[in-house]
Amino acid sequence: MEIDPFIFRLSIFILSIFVGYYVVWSVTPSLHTPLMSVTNAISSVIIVGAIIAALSGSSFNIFETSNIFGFLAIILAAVNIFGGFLVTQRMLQMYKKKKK
Amino acid sequence: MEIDPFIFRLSIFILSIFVGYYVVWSVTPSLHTPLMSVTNAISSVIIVGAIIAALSGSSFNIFETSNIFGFLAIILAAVNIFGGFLVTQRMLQMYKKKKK
Amino acid sequence: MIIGSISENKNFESRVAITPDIINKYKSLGLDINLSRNYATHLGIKDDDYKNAGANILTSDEEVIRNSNALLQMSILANENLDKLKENQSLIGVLNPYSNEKKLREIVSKNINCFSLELLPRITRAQSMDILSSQANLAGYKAVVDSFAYFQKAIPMMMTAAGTISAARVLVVGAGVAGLQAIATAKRMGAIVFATDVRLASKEQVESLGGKFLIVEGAENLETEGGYAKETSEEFKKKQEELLKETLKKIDIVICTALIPGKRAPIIIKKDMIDVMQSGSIIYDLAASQGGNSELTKVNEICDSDGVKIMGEANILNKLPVSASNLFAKNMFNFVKNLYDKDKKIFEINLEDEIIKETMVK
Amino acid sequence: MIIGSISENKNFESRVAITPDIINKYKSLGLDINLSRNYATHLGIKDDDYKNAGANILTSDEEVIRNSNALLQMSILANENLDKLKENQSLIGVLNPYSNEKKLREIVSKNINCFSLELLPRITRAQSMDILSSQANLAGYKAVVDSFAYFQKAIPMMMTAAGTISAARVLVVGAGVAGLQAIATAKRMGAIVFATDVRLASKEQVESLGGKFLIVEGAENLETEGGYAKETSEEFKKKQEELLKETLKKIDIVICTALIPGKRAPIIIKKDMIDVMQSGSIIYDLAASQGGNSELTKVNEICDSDGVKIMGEANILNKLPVSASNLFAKNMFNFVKNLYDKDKKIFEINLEDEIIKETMVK
Amino acid sequence: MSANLSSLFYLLSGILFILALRGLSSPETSRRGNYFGIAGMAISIIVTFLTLGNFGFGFVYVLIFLLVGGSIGAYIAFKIPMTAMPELVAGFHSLVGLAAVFVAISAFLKPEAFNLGVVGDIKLASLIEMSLGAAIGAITFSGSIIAFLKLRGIMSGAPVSFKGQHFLNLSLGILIVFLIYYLCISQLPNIFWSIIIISFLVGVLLIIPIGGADMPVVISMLNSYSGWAAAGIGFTLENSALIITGALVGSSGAILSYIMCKGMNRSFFNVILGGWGATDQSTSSKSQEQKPVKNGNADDAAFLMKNASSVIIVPGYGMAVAQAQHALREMVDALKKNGVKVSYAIHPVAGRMPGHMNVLLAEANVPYDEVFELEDINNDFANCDVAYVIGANDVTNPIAKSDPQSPIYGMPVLDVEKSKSVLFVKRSLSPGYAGIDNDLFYRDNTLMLFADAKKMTEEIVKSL
Amino acid sequence: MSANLSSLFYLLSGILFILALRGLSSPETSRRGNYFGIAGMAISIIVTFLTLGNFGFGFVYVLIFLLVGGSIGAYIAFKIPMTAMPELVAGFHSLVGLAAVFVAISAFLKPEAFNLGVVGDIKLASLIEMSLGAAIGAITFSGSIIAFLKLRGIMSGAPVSFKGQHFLNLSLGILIVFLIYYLCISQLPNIFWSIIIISFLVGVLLIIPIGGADMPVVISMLNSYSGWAAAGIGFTLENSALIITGALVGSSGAILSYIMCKGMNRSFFNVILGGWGATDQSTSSKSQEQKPVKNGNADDAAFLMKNASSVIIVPGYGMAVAQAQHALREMVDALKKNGVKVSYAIHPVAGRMPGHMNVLLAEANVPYDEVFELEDINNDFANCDVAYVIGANDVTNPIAKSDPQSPIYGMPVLDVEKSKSVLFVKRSLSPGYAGIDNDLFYRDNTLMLFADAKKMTEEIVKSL
Ligand SMILES: NC(=O)c1ccc[n+]([C@@H]2O[C@H](COP(=O)([O-])OP(=O)(O)OC[C@H]3O[C@@H](n4cnc5c(N)ncnc54)[C@H](OP(=O)(O)O)[C@@H]3O)[C@@H](O)[C@H]2O)c1
Ligand SMILES: NC(=O)c1ccc[n+]([C@@H]2O[C@H](COP(=O)([O-])OP(=O)(O)OC[C@H]3O[C@@H](n4cnc5c(N)ncnc54)[C@H](OP(=O)(O)O)[C@@H]3O)[C@@H](O)[C@H]2O)c1
Ligand SMILES: NC(=O)c1ccc[n+]([C@@H]2O[C@H](COP(=O)([O-])OP(=O)(O)OC[C@H]3O[C@@H](n4cnc5c(N)ncnc54)[C@H](O)[C@@H]3O)[C@@H](O)[C@H]2O)c1
Ligand SMILES: NC(=O)c1ccc[n+]([C@@H]2O[C@H](COP(=O)([O-])OP(=O)(O)OC[C@H]3O[C@@H](n4cnc5c(N)ncnc54)[C@H](O)[C@@H]3O)[C@@H](O)[C@H]2O)c1
Repeated sequence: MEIDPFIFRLSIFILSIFVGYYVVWSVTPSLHTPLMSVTNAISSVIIVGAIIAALSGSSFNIFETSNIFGFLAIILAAVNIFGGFLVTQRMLQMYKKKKK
Repeated sequence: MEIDPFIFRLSIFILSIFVGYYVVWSVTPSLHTPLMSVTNAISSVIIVGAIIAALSGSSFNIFETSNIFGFLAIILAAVNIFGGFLVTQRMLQMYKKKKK
Repeated sequence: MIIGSISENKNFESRVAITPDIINKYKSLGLDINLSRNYATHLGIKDDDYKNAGANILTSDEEVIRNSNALLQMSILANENLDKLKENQSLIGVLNPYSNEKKLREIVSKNINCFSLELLPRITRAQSMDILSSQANLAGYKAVVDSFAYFQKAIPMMMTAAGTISAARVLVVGAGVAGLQAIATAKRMGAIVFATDVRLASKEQVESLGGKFLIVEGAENLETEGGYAKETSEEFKKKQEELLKETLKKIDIVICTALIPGKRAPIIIKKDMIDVMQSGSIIYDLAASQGGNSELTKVNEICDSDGVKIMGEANILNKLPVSASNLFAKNMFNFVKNLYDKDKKIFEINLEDEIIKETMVK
Repeated sequence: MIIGSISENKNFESRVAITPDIINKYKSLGLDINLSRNYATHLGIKDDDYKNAGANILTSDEEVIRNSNALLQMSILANENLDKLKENQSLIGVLNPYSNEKKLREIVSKNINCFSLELLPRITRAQSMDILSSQANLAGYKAVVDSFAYFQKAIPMMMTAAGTISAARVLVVGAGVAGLQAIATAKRMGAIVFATDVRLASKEQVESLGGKFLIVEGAENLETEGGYAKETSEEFKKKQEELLKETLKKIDIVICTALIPGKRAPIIIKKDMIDVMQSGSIIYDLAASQGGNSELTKVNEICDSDGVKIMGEANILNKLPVSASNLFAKNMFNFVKNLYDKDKKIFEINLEDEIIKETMVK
Repeated sequence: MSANLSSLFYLLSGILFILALRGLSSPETSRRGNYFGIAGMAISIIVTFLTLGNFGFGFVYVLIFLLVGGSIGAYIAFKIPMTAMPELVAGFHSLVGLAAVFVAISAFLKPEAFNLGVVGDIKLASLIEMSLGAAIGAITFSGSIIAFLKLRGIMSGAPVSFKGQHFLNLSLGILIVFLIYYLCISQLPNIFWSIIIISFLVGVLLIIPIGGADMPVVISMLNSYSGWAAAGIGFTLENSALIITGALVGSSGAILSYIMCKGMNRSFFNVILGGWGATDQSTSSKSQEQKPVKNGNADDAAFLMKNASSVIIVPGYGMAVAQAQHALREMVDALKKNGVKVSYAIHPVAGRMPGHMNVLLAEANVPYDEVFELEDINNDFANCDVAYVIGANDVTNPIAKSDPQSPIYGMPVLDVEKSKSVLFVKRSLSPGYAGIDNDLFYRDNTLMLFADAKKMTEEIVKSL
Repeated sequence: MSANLSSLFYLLSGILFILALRGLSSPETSRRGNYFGIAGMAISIIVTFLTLGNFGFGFVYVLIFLLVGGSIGAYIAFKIPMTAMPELVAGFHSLVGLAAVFVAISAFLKPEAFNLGVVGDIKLASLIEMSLGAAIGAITFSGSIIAFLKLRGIMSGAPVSFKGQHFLNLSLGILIVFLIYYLCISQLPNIFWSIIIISFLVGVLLIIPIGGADMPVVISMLNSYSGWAAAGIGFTLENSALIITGALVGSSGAILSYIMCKGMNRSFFNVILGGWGATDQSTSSKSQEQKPVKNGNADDAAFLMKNASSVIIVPGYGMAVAQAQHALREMVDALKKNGVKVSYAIHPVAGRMPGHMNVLLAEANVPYDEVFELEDINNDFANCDVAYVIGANDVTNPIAKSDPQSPIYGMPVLDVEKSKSVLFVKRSLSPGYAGIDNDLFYRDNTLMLFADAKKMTEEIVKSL
């Protein structure tokens, strides 16, 4: 009765699609841009893959081609992560409700 | 790197909670009762467990106590499934948009 | 049965008790109608209009009186006509039993049934016959329209290239039926409307029409201690007068409608208050014939007090005779309908019926 | 510089050219004001009010004329006063250069500068001086208020226990400045308002005030072929007349405001149309002094045509003199301000300026 | 059928259930939603059969039991009057709860069949899961029974509360947790039975302090419990259909009851903990228990009117007080856009002044040809779907036709009760000018919308 | 760190991302949402380190690269002007896309590191997943670059279309699918490289036909692509954080672009397929390209006004035409409830009749003390946050102050442009009575709300 983990992953994938669908369905238009920039930042979770790629193999030959691609991916994703979250923060600052 | 299927199930469980949360969040009040009755019907998916319980063991000793509980559960769940969906159907009939 | 109506004294009364519209309704009750000639020509209603509706036009008042079982009038008949009434005839109208006491006693003693509609009890069932309400309503409307026409400035706010005309300020004294209609009418013309009344219940009513209710400080306290009780306290009165005086400085038009049933109208706008009003302002006193709400009111005259005009029309509805007659005629019909027994074809004077009991002059 | 104004002939004109409010503004321009005694007492404005505002009250008209560089008036001066004007003085007002041609030619020849404000060009910059607009606006308002006061029925719909009064139906002919204000005023009183005009652009304007625009079938076609072009076609005219006649059967009050600048007012309400109107209806003709929009209009008279009353006031603003004077005075001030050179302290007659050029009588 | 394939199908049925709930969130898609639900259920059942691959003797029995249960369910569904819906749903819940208990018992008795170890040595995780499932199932069962009895009127709807109630519930809860712990150590069947029995008791205790008016919230909450029970069993059986569906039902039920509480302006926790019953219920229940009124909200009103073909508006003094005329006009505009025919019925003495309503409607530019006096429109109520009574009261009171003792006897009234549904917008049940109660509030075809007339009308506009 | 534990943490970070998106759906919770996102990201990165357990030499490098990238990102985030947001987001997208491509390449080159088999014998499923991930990543990359260039103005915003465009795209799509199939059979690296290169081309081709005005939709769509790419890689790496997040971003991005299309009243498919660009764009772009206007909707207006401390309403003829006075009054009431100070500024010749606005405002019962004439209020614009210009035009036109040639020169005008933001409600850019263009429409602090005045105001009321 052992089930292939792929099935589980598929379930998770599909359920996440539903969640994604619902979660933004009622967003106010004025938040479209921050939302976009935060999803962008989040999508750089690909960095997980990049780190794995960069550190694959033993410590000594980390500059094989495949690792180099990993490192490059790390830089790209990192730009995105920091840039994305910070810029969102800046945008949201504008929406701060004024003190009355 | 083998992952315990329980982890997957937990992920599925949690994601489903989110889906359930969102999916009813915007329901119109006039549909509260049909929604309740349909969720009720759906929750009798417990019948899956009941069937497994009823048919456990070999075909010859299916009237062990445990099987009997299974059979009872089947009846209860079945009442629910048929009753629930049909009564929802009846309720929704009332919401049919009139022909103009 | 036949009912009739003769022309009123047109010097005092332009309204009529029967309009062409209503004749059909009488007919369907089984009643015939006699009218005297030129009954309502002064209102632009020709005799032919009545004939076409089914009434009989008789040549003289006398004939109408002779041939009718009941006479429906606005006000009491002239003496010579009263004499022509016979036993068991009925007379229905606004008979003013207080001022006409002697005359009425006389004819009642001749076994003539007199019903005076201003005596109607204010019960829900009598609402459709309530001439006081129907006429007060129109009076409130007309008082505003007339004073606006008389006023030398425009009423609504207008911001124009040639400067701004600010909205006129109107104060309505007494927020009964007439007062409320006055508020509504002034409001819809764009005036800023204030109102005052002793019944605190009227505050909500005034506000429901967009008016501002003038509240004397401390009035809340009064209310809690139960109704009108403390209302007459000297201090309260003084406060009220001060508030009014302060308000009147900025008021352009005052419409007075405050009445106390069966009594002289309360004097609310004192001479010193009029003195503070701006030249050109108007006080239109609907209570004039009951003595007036302002100290300077004279019936049927326009008094000028240092530029403030005080107008006191005795019968303002003579200026709105068509609408007033229409409503009056309908009130009258509803009254007759209640009185008339369709099967027996007579007026059934059922003294159990509060409406009949109260209105019948004894 | 000193400007002055003398009392108008109060038999014809109640309005005044200078109100106390405006004196301050003249002062701040550096102008002094002379007025004759009892200048506006008929409006409830005392001489002291003017004095307090900073004007000089002189004992006689003559003195005012002698001591002022410019005279601001409503209408042209009486002949004896005209003679007293001297060279280089200015006269500003509604001088009616067409009917007063001779008089004006005479004084202009004496080197007296005459400015007649009804000649103002209709450019945006002149809006604040535009007396035709400011007065037409009030006239439209007043025509409605007066005719409503005169009308024998109530205007708004009232559903009451004594039956229903249906809303009055008002037709406004000509939807210019006066017409639009008439529509607005009638509408806010609760009337059902119809309007008609030859300018199709006014349809949207009428509707923006809640009025219904009467459109002749086929008018759409006309519009597409460009402006007024086809408007005079016989067939169109006939259709328009039929539509009007049909509409008038149910109309209670007609307000006429249609004018063609510099010409006799168009006759729109023909005799046969008046015949179909109900007895008691009113036609209020604001165009009366230009000949009237109805065939039966007589200036300053109320004609009765089989129960329909046709009212033709020549100067309706005499009945609303305070507001009218306020706006007029403001228009006049704006005109003077444009004319006056603050530095040179003279009236700078700059004929480059369209406003000055057009209004100056030559 | 392979475990992988069946897992896939279970996932599919989970998705179908999600789509079912989603469909139910709007009237347009609701029926489609129900079909999704049916499809999902059918797939789970068939897949279970195929996975077990046991088509012998037992299979026939299962089919028979299934059909017997199904027939009972179908019979109930067709026979039950529509007005009994809430108690029906409560009753059905109890069945699900009991079924969960039975399945858990079965698993406890024969763990081998479920791959959970052997009797006396059941896997720890499974033991926890199954006892949680059984406990929640039992609570659902007994709680639903109580709710059913209350709604059915067999048991009084009044909240039952006694001193120390909350403390007792808490103690029992702790006891259950302790027993589960002990069960894990000892694997003793008696402990398992005690857990179930105590849970039954907890279910009863949880529901009795909750008043009749709050039952819909309770039912939805029980619904949620039954979901959690199913999820618990799902973990035990390692069945993703049960897990997904259980979680779905569990969370959506909880959210739904939260939404309902918000809609009724009550605290969720007070309702669920039965605290509310003790304080507020006593006052409001008085009038409610004598004569129950149906209480609606803006969405209900919008829904009814949007789907009507004709609506008659009956304005009264309350509209004037609230100055609701503009909002009303807007509502009517929106309705007309939806193709609904709307007219206004003006009673001769509506308001406090002759022509009061006319002034206000004219201010809001209501066209005169939509405004009718009593005589002209009174017959139309019989053919109209909804009468929207906004701040009027006396002028609709049928007592004027029937009771000669009543102060308003003989006044003509608007026959609003003849229309299919009547919506009354007012702030409370208090009487109008005449000071007398209005029987219409308690009629079956009346829905009360308690709010300021303007606010309510604005909200309806929003929902349209 | 055990695989189970790290899985749990990845699940946690997935949940945090869900909460992040959820927070971003309303202004009140948006900042909290962003923090959730940051936390989720931090957890995933740390967990990855712990799981790999490789704290040697390489780890330091990773940290260095991380910091270098991070600094660049932070620098950009702080320096970029707020107006350049859209292109910034587009630029960031391209990075994610490229990162996905790189990770896929890395996995292809060294499958052992990821447990996917060995070079030349990579698991079938993984191969499909990684080539899909790479292809989508490549499309995201080149598409985002084009979007960036268009928004930045480096490339013309005009849509580029040629005959057979759709056909070409379709062929390339089919080609990619075929190549993946072939890759699976042959495992040849060159095929893998071709897939990536062709995908770059597809990305370019997909975006060039889309006009500048539709870029926000495109960006969101690319966002969605980057999500799917991440999910693909997630399947390859069997990493649930990537799967959950990828699916989340993928579906939310798609929905968001759909919502944006609906908000702009355009067909989603036309925008995405670049079909729309060919037809409609040409007309509307004409005026837009000469002078760009900022185009807002009801929600933006509601948001701005709700958060203002003072708002001045400037009504004009358009309010009268639309009969928007009642809706306006309602909007003002709602604003006042929010604590906003509101006044009305009436220009002496607003409308078409002296006092036109006064009649209408009085009808809507606007209190007189909130209504000001030009002279009294003109100085207040400088201290006001929002001027809401509803159907007015000429009376706000600053040309009257500056250009003696203009027909309205010398007319006093309302200085609306001095307020912090100006909202213009009108149906188009067409002029008013005077027939002249209004420069204010094109100012930076102006937001145009193109709609009927009544409809727009009603919608704003709904959003408040
Ligand atoms: N028309 C006239 O000339 C005239 C004159 C004098 C008396 N009357 C009498 O007045 C009555 C008129 O009948 P009606 O039906 O119009 O009025 P009503 O019977 O007085 O009822 C008005 C109802 O409106 C509700 N209400 C008050 N304010 C409200 C608000 N802000 N929002 C929502 N609802 C509100 C009140 O209930 P809640 O408190 O529960 O909200 C009240 O029950 C008749 O009895 C008539 O005889 C009429
Ligand atoms: N007050 C007077 O006495 C008077 C008399 C005659 C002339 N005028 C002149 O009229 C002008 C008045 O200025 P104003 O600013 O009030 O008006 P305006 O300059 O004429 O502008 C009105 C604007 O409203 C818009 N609009 C029209 N219908 C609309 C609707 N249903 N919804 C939304 N917007 C709508 C139009 O733009 P869209 O078409 O793009 O929607 C138009 O640009 C001045 O030029 C003045 O000189 C005044
Ligand atoms: N239901 C019914 O049958 C019915 C019918 C008509 C009127 N009414 C009610 O009766 C009440 C009175 O109506 P009315 O118009 O016939 O009254 P009215 O004409 O007798 O008096 C007019 C108003 O003047 C007020 N007033 C008296 N003295 C005053 C003073 N010193 N200062 C200020 N105001 C003073 C009164 O309170 C009254 O509101 C109203 O509430 C009206 O709604 C009821
Ligand atoms: N911007 C400005 O400077 C300014 C200032 C004031 C007025 N105006 C505009 O000028 C126009 C005319 O205004 P006015 O009131 O001074 O015009 P007016 O007094 O000369 O005429 C009144 C109206 O009668 C109409 N009319 C003429 N013949 C008619 C016929 N046979 N049937 C029906 N209607 C007929 C005219 O079209 C006009 O609308 C209006 O559109 C007004 O808005 C513009």
